[in-house]
Order: sequence, then structure tokens, then C-alpha cells
Amino acid sequence: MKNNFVLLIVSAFLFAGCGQATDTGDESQDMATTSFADVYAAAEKALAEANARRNVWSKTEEMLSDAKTAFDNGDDDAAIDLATEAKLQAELAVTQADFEEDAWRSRVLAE
Amino acid sequence: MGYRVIKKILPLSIFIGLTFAASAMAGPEEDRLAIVKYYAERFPDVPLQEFANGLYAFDEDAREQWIEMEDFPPYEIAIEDGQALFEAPFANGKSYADCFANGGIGVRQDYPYFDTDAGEVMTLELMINRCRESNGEELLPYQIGDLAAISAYMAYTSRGNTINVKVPQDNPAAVAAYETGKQYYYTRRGQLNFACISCHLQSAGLKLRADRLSSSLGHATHWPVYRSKWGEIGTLQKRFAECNVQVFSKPLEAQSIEYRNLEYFLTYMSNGFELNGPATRR
Amino acid sequence: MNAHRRLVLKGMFALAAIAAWPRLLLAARPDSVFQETDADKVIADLFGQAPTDSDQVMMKIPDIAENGAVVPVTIKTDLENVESISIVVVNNPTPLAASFIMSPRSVPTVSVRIKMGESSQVVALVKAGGAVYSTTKEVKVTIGGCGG
Amino acid sequence: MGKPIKIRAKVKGDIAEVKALMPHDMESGLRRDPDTDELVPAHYITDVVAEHKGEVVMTAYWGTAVSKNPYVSFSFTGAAAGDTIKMHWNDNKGDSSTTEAVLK
Repeated sequence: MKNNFVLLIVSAFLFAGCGQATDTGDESQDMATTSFADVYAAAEKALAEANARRNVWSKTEEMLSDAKTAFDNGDDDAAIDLATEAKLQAELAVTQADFEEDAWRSRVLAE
Repeated sequence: MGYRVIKKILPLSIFIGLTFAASAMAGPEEDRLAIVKYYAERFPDVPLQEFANGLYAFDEDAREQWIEMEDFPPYEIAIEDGQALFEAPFANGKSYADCFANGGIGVRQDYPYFDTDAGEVMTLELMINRCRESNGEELLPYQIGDLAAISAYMAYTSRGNTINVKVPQDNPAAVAAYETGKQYYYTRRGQLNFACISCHLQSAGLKLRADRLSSSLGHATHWPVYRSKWGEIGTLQKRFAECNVQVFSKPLEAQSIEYRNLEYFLTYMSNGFELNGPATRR
Repeated sequence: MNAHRRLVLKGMFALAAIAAWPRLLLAARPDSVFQETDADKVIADLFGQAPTDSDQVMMKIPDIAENGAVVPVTIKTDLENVESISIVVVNNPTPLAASFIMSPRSVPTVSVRIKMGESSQVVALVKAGGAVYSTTKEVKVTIGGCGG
Repeated sequence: MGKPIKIRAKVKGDIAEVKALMPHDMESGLRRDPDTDELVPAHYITDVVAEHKGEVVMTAYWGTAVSKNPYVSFSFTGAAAGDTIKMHWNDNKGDSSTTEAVLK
């Protein structure tokens, strides 16, 4: 469980660092059929959940607002890319909060 | 884009291990003693009260610079401003002295405390604003400025007093608030997946890039603080927010229930220490 | 009421003090040298002569500055007839940080806290008996003091 | 009017050691406002003068590289406890401050 979570976090970073990777393979087909509005709405939903859990990563909201700006400027690819990342971050934050619900206890210092 | 830079730091967050045995059920005093013991064993050459001086307990070069700052510290301006603000009467003729025990002089060691009627933890900064509110004055921002200056003056009048935060064991709500604060302290959060303990317990005394990390023990003794980085005096909860940002976690609101509970736990861990605020930090 | 009157009185004293201030001295600040961006030129313009390295100029400054915004410096000298003590931070945008003009009654020691934008050599310069002496130290800065 | 200077002055023998803290922003002109991202105009103390018994005992000329809320310490001879020291600064915007303190 612990290792899975770390992997999840690592993969998130890899994903965040390789935005261009979404241009190839299966994901590009997904992208083509996904509208910005859908991704944006999903990201907002995930973000609301993370906010409710009081665990939002600090760049997620900025990323989502950058997505909106990119969309308004007509840069749909960047907009979808950013909104997807924001959604993933928000989901990871929720996963992190879920995981930490019990995990923190294992770290408590005891005599 | 700025938010991609932090990938480089990630391995560290994984690298800092989860090394401590589980015992989340112990009471506040057991928790405190466990932390005291941990530091005493890990830093046998550091006298206990020295942990109140944060990173300067571990770093000789930084300590020398800090001592030079403390020789004529910039927070003296805040103490003076704070005293003037503290003593100035409200529009209704009353003053802060009417809101606090002992006229507000030398009382910081008793904060935060659990208010049984309200069912919440009350911090000194919160009570400063509650005092204003009950006297028909506008609320002040919690992180910097006038409220931090008033807090600095009140801390100054409390120097040398022993921190004495109480978690009444016969009050389940108080114990629960303490436990929630403790949970926050041990919970990993943010994009870097750090808990408070990642830096200030597990890595205390070590360097994170160029920064020497301070210890959990004695962390609540010296607030508010004039940080050179801020160029002004700020409250403990300003630092909480900054710590959150440093691990890429969105900060909570100052004086939110979570931060108050965190301050309750953290200050309890400093019980027995002498207050030495305000202080300067890098 | 009382406090207010005290404040007014204080203000009056302050005004009187300003009026009585010796204006002459203020005209002597080397304004153009403070704008100069090249450290060698700063020293040349300030003194019109090259400094001599001297262990009689003592400078206490950290090897690693905790924060470039606040770097404590103390300069002392055993030299006699000291006219001035100056601090030059070579890599700062404008290297001349401060010049202290000594009086016949001065003990030649000064402390001040300075800003350093990045790691740099810091030069302490003492003008004494018409000649210029210096000592130089390298200071590492991890948090710069100019931007943030 | 700038804020008063905080002065601490002690006499040992006939030497006075003076330490002073001057509340002042000391804006270098290179700092950007975090909200607007615009450069904050330079605003800094340009000169400091200390006077004892009608004589100037120290003059400091400063640039933008002196830290916020400047601290300075200096010493002079011919002092006795109970004497008055007067300190004064001017800044680049024409603001100034004068404070007197008693040597201890």
C-alpha cells in the first residue's frame, strides 16, 4: 500500500514533467475526443474534493486558472494539458489524504 | 513553468524514511517525554533549553550571526510599537488589559488553552482579536503588522516564564483537539509529501539544501519572530502557512481550527521551556 | 492628552535640532561613487590611490551569510589617525555599501549590517594618515538580499 | 518625519560605545513588489551624523546596501555617563529623523 502510493506520486511527477508525452500513443486519441469543458469540470470537482479534505497542493489552483487562461486565448492543447494535470494533482492530494488517514500513526514518536 | 522545477526535490521526500515505531495512543505527557528523550539522545551535547533557539542550537557559524542580531534586534521596534498599541485605549475607553488575566502582562505561557464552553482551542493572537471584537474594534490581520506587534509586546513581558499549556485529561474535547493537532503534525501533505516531522523531527539539525533545520522541541518558545527573509515580525501561524507553501501545500487560513489545534500540540511539546520571544531568525 | 502634549513637545525639539544641524557636513557624501557599478572604480574614485593589503585592518564577517539581506560586519583597525572606514561589496550592483568618516575623537571601529545580492568578496578599506589600507574576505550567500 | 532612532550608549572609562537601530525600509530600488511585480522605488538613508557636546563624532554615508532597519555601532572618546548624544539621519527622499539619548 505504502509503496503503491509512492509510485503514484512518482508517476505524477513523471507525468507533470513530460507534458509532450501526451501527444503520442493511446492518450492522444483520448485527448482528441475530450473537450476542455469536460476536463475542466472534472478538475474542478476533484479540486473541490481536495479542498474539502483540507489538502490541496499549492500549484493546483494556479494550474487550473492557467488552463482557463490558455483556453480563453485559444490554446486548446495547452488548456487541456494543464487542466488534466490539475485534475491529476487534485486526485493525488485526495489519495494522499486517504492514505494519511491512518499512515501518520506509524510515524509517531514513542518512548 | 515554475511548478515543474520541484521535481528535483522529490527524491528527498522519498528518501526521508519512516523510522518510528507506532504508538499514536499515548497521552500528551507521554508524547512530550518521548520527544524530549529523542532529542536528548540524538544531540547529547546540546543543553535542553538550547532547543528553544532553533537551528542556532546546531550551527555555530549561524549562531554567531544570530547573536549579533540579538545584540540589537530589529524586533525591538515591534515591541515598542506593540506596547503603544497595547496601552492605547479602545473607543469605548477599555483596553487590552481588560481582556486578559493580569492585565495581559506575562501571560503568554498559558496560551493556547482549551476553552471548554466554546469547545475550541484559543491562541493568544485569536484572543487579541476577540478582545478587539468584544470592544467594537475592527479585526486585525493575523500574520503581520499591528497584531504581531501586540503579540510581540505580550511575549516580551512573558520572557523567562515557563510554558505551561494544559490538556485536561478529563475533557474529551480538549484531548481530541490535541490529538487532531498531533495528527496534523505527523501527516504528510503537499506535492512534496512532507509532514512537519519530515523536516523538524527526522531531519532536525541537518541541512535541506542551504538551510539548517530547527527542532520540534522548543519550536513554540520564541514567537512572534522577526525573520530576515520577511523583513518584519510575523506570528507562528504565518510560519505554519509558509511551511505549508514550502512543501507545495496550499496553506490554511490563519487561526483556522486546524492551525489552532496544531499550535496547541506544538506548544504542549514545548512545555517546561522558558519563553524567549520575540526572536530573530534568518 | 498628556501623551499628545509630550508628542508635540518632542516634535518641537526635533525641529529645533534639525534647524541647528551643521549643514556643511552633509554636502560631502560622495554621491557619484555610490552609483558606480565597478568595484575597482569605486575604490579609485573614493581614494585616488590604490590600497595596500594590511593585517592591521580587521574585518569580522561570516564565511557563510545566513541571509544576504542582513550580513553583520565589524571593522576595526590598530592604525593611527584614521580618517575613514569604508565597505565595498564587489559583486553588489553598486559596490560601495558604506563610508564612515571618523572624527579626532573616534575609536576606529564600526559595525553595520549590510545586504549582499550574491556571494562576493567584501573589502574593508581604512584611510589613515593619508594612505589607504584594506583587507578582503570571501562571503558565501545562499539567500540573496537584493531581490527578495 | 522618520521614526525616532533607538539608541543605546554605554560609557567605559571615557569611551562611549554607541549602538543604534533606525526603523527604515531601506528600499534598494531593485526589489519587486510581490503583488504588482513592479520595482519598488529606492528609499534609503544616505547619511547619519552623531554629535556629542556640539562636536560631530561620527558621520556615516550609506548606499542602498545597508540592511532594512539599519543597525550601526561606533565608539568615541571624551565621554562621561550622563552626557547626551544626538543622532540624525537623512534619506534620499528628504525625510529625516533626530533623536537624543543619555550615555549610561
